[in-house]
Amino acid sequence: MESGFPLLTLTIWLPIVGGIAVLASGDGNRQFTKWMALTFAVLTFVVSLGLWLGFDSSTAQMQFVEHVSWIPSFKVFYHLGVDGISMPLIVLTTFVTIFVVVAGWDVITYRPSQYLAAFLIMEGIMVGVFAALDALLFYVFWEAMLIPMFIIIGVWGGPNRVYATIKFFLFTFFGSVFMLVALIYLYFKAGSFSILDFQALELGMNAQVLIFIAFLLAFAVKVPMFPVHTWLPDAHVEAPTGGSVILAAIMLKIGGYGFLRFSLPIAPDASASLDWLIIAMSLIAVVYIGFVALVQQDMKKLIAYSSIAHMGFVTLGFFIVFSIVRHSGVSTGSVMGIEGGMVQMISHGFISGALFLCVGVLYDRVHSRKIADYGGVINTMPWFGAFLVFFAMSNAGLPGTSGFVGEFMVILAAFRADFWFAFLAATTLVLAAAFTLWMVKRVVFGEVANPQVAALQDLNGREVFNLGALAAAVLLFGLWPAPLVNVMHTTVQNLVTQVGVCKLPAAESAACLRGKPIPVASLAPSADNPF
Amino acid sequence: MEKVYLTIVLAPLIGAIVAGFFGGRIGRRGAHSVSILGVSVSAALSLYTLSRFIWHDEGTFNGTLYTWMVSDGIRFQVGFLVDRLTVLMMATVTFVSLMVHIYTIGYMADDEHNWPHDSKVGTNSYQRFFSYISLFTFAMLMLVMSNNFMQLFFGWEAVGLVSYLLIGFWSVRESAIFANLKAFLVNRVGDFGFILGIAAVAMYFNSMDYKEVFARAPEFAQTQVAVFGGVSLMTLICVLLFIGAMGKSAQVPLHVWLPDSMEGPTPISALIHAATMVTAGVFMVARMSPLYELSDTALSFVMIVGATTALFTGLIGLVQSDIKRVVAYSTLSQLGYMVTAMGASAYAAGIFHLMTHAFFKALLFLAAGSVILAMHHDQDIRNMGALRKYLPITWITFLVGTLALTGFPGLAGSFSKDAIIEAVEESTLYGAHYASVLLTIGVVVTALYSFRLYFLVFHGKERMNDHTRHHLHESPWVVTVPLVALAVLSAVSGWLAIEPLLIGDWFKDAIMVTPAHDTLMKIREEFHGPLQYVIHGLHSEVFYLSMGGMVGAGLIWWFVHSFNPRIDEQIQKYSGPLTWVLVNKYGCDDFNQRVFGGGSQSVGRVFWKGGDEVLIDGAIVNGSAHSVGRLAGLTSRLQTGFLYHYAIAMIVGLVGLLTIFVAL
Amino acid sequence: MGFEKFLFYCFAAIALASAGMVISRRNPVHAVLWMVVTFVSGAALWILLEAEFLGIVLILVYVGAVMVLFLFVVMMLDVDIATLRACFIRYLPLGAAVALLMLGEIVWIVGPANFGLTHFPSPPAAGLDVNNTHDLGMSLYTTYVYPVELAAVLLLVAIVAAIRLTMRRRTDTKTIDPAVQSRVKKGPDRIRIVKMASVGPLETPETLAEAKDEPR
Amino acid sequence: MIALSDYLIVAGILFSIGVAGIFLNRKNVIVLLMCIELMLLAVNTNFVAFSHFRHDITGQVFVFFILTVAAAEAAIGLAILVVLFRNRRTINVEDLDSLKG
Repeated sequence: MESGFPLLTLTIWLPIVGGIAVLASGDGNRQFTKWMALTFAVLTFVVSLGLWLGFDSSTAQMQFVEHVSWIPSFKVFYHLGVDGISMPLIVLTTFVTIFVVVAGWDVITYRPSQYLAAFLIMEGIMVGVFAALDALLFYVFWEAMLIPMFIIIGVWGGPNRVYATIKFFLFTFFGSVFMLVALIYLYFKAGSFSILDFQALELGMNAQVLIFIAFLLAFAVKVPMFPVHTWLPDAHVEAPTGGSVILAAIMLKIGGYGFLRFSLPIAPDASASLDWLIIAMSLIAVVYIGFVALVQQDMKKLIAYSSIAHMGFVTLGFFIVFSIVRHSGVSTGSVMGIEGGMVQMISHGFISGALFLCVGVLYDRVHSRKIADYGGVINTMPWFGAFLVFFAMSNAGLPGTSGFVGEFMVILAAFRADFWFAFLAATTLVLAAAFTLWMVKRVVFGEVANPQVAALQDLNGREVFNLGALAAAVLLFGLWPAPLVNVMHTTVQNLVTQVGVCKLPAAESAACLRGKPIPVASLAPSADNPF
Repeated sequence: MEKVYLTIVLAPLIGAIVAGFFGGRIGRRGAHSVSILGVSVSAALSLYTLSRFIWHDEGTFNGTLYTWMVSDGIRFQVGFLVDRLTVLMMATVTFVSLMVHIYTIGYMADDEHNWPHDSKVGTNSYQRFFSYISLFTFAMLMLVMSNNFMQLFFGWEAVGLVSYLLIGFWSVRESAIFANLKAFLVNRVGDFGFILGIAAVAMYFNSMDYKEVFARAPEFAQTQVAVFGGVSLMTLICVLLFIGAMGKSAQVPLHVWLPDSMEGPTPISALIHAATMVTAGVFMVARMSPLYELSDTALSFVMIVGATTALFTGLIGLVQSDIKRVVAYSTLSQLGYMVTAMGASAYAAGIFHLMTHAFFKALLFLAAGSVILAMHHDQDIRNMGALRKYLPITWITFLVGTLALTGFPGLAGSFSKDAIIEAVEESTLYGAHYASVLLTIGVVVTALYSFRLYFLVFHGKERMNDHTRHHLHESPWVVTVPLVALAVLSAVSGWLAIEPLLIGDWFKDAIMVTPAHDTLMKIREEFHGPLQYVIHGLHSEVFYLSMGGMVGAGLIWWFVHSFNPRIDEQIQKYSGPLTWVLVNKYGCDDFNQRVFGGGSQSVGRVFWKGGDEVLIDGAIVNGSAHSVGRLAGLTSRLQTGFLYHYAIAMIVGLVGLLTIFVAL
Repeated sequence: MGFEKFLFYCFAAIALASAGMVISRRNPVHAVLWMVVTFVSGAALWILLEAEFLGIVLILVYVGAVMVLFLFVVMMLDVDIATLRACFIRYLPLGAAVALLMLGEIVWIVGPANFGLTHFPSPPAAGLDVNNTHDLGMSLYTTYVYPVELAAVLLLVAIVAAIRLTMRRRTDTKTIDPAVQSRVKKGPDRIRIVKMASVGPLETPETLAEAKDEPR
Repeated sequence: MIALSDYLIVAGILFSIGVAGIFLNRKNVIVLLMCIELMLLAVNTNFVAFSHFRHDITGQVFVFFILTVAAAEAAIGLAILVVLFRNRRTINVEDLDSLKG
């Protein structure tokens, strides 16, 4: 679908231009700068809402496509487009950025214009990552994303920020160079950099496995999956509140998005033969990280570890499809797994963002993230306490909040693959509740622990706005996830069909793991669907 | 009727929202008015619905409110199933809730004394409390009225959430916030099984809807699944679902949270931890009867767990000295009875006991609350005694409740409990004999701890200090009216309900019992009216055991205690190891603390320090950085900086190359 | 043995002997002088090879310029010879071993077996009409004109670099800068003659104040 | 007749003497430079010899360039030496290790 109005370009470049404008305005008139940044953030969100409203959820085709030549000699195009997977993530990005801008309002006193500009530029780049349909364009955005984040942590971060930024940078960079190699290989195979061409490409098993591993290295670091996750707690602890929010709410999702856009459709046979690896890593993330989170002393670290555990659900949901087919012979449930992973990503964007904002609220007042420095906060900050308990409950996956939806769907899907997958995944019910609520108990409840807590002021208007809006989103998608799920339904269905098709060349077709193509799962009952 | 059902559910929710968010603005009176109004509407409409079912033979309602989500062909919906089982639960829940709401006005009247003076969360705590209990009513109604597994889980967790909030209501008390965390986590362990059970249902039935699942259940009766070395699908589903029930209904070994939950204010102990929420597990098993009937293994499992709970938690009640904890252990024990009934396929009897228990246990808790109010929040029964003089209404109603609990003939408890014991005797399932013996012993134990409590509190000598004694007075009418209402129901509900529930075909298709499991058959055959049932009960061993326990308790704690106030402690001392075991609750708490609490922390620490910090970060991440650094340090030694070293190196290299060329 | 051969052996022997002296002399000045001898005999050998122009250039440029430069530097720098030669004996075995190994290998390759007269017969002596300088010049300024230009630039750069390296502006010299002189202004830059009281009997503040007030 | 190998062997000996000189006089930069000049002389001799025996003037052209470069090198090397001595008051190579890694 070729759209007349370049909505995606607008969504990408509006915040970047805005960021440059904010940067240019300098720190002379701070009020003006802040309002300008907020205006751009809100405008971008409004523009991205146009994507949601104009989105046709009945087709799996790319929509809002823009296709302009960029580097003709390498057949590189400025090729943008969204489908049901990327569109919600774009809206999430623009939505969360508003709160980041508001959260930094009074707190950032050191060069606020540069701080706000970094986030606005970051927003545009991240939208670009989600919207790019040209692999080189994707790669450029992907790497460009590191720069603002690097600056945000490195300049406005905590005392150990240099170690954290370098670790963050090296980890991510380490992964992405392998992806570049894979992309270049695919370019030579396909003759263009179009991701859609890559997806249609016929590849031998060895090539697929290597490509899969290259992508895995890039995306697993980003997600982050179990053995390569250690950069995240460090980065979160050192990052300023806004940085943590963006990191947890959106940057991690880019890894998950990559799995859906690259690994699964480009190397489906390799994914099928290596899915045990991803499933094992995901389940280890859920259980192992759950225990690790239990003993954290630092609130941000705890939430960071909780993010890793929750992202384990995402990858589990994405890669459960092959296991389901092997186990039950049909693909019923795999759509639910992938959709569950997607819902989990969106929901985790809200919840982890909100939790980091909550920690930020406390940190701004007391300048400590240590759990032991708090206690009985609810006595002085009842509204804050209410919000924190709410978000903690959603983090623990309480039904009625969006945190439940994804977990529920993934557990349901995992059960179809193997009882023990579901068993291990479901341990999060206990573990997530344990580490989150134990933290809540020690921070929020109890008697006022020290004079600093006694002197706390409850939330101000901006903080209430931030947390309230996120709480509303969490509640809305918890009570009625249908709009979210319907948007991605057709795309995910198409994806499942795509990964079900054996892409091996005829000579190797004996190695196709699935002798028979996956029957297309029953399509969404759109006729009797009132929504 | 759909609008009526919707109103029943939404009225408490609206009350909760108004009282919760605008509590500060509308004040105490506004808050309790609006929430009581909400619950009253709900209760009135529930009773109206009940009446429709009784006298107008209202049909089952099964409708969808809205589609939550459609994924992979499975529709997840929010909707109501109102049948004869549901309506009974609705009436019980809303009625008890209404009573508790009214009672709360009196109980929480001076709640500000429970908070530190500068605690902001203490202001408006009264309104907040009303908001929570209304919210609880909403959640519980969602649970019982659900027509699908997902919504059941919604309600299941939502009541857990409110329970969490209410146990930790006095959040400045360390014991309260410990108890609420414990309650939530233990419940989560149950939910862990529950969600797996739901996943199993989703996998094989591809539907969440009760109706579809139940209709297709017989197709899968013989299906085997390759888990745990191969079990029947129905057994797997039922056991997994029952693990959820074990959490919520506090069955061994997941019972540990319920006694601690007494840290919450007494009204919620009555409402949540006695009458309604904890019976959700029982309700769930009854609701799933078409599934449970297909698995004898699961039924046996249910029965054994229930019977174990019934006796062994009752025993702990004997050594407790906190008035609420005694009642709490009694609740555990009675829940065990109900669950055993479920295991024996006597669903009707179990639900019957659930209902009567809701009345008399709520009554006992509320009366205990009245005592606690009078005693200025001193809950130790060793400091009470002879309160009947000061609290006449509380005394009488408490006595009614106690008698109903112990199964005194003619009172509600006797009907339901006798039915359960008889049904279990009839059961032929594995473990039925064990259950039967335990339940029968349990009757004596129930009588013993109930009357121990009763005599220590209301009879004997006055043991409270003078200050308290001078201020002892009967509670206000808002407290006593619910007591009286519940006492009346505790007395008469058995008479009214036994015939339709057990004998008549009240439940119709709401509960399914296969003929082979129909353990209530015998009662049905021998039944000739409630009066005759009572008289028949007078000849049963259950009656003698119960009366024996009562008389024994009276002897020890009324008469002997009057002369020797230390008799309680002496008995406990002489029974040495037994007491020790009971006081330590069979070591369950310590075990959980150490193994699960401490153990998981140690595991976490090992993973964190050992895995993340040492292995991944230390060895791999920073390790590779360090080894590069070390290597660079080593090679940089070659870089001496002396010109002649470089020159010599060049020459040696040259000679080497030359040698290679020559040699080749 | 013809005269030519005699000359060859003669110069070769002198060149090698003096080269040995170059590396074994304690005093660098002597070493430089022995170096001159080596170069001269080397130039003679080249002339024997009918490379007259290069032989002359070697003497003119190397002996006349480079070696003199060496001499200048050696004499200019006040070098403590003793410490510089301290380890001479210690390194002798290693140096000799490497040099001999190398020599052996070189001789093995370039010896008569490979490069003897049978492989490379001695060319007939060039006639008088052959002008080596002319031939070289023709080659240099036709085929190799660009490298020659490059070499010229290289030399220029070397000159500039050497000057830049060794030049220093001394702060203690009293040179005058005419540019500054010509910019001098009348008021502040010129010398002003101030009349002062010759010898005061006692320099009290009062007298100083008087001296200041004194009209000039 | 003088064979090509004779010239080459003389040049080889000259070169080896230069190498030995570098080993023996490792501390004196001036002698080091001179040793390099010796080696260059040896190389140049080879070029000239080959040029003669192969009738190819290119060898002499090359020597010409080598002489140019060697002169430049000597000039700059000595200039550096002077500066070095001026700054450090020594040309002892053992004192010059600021390049040490």
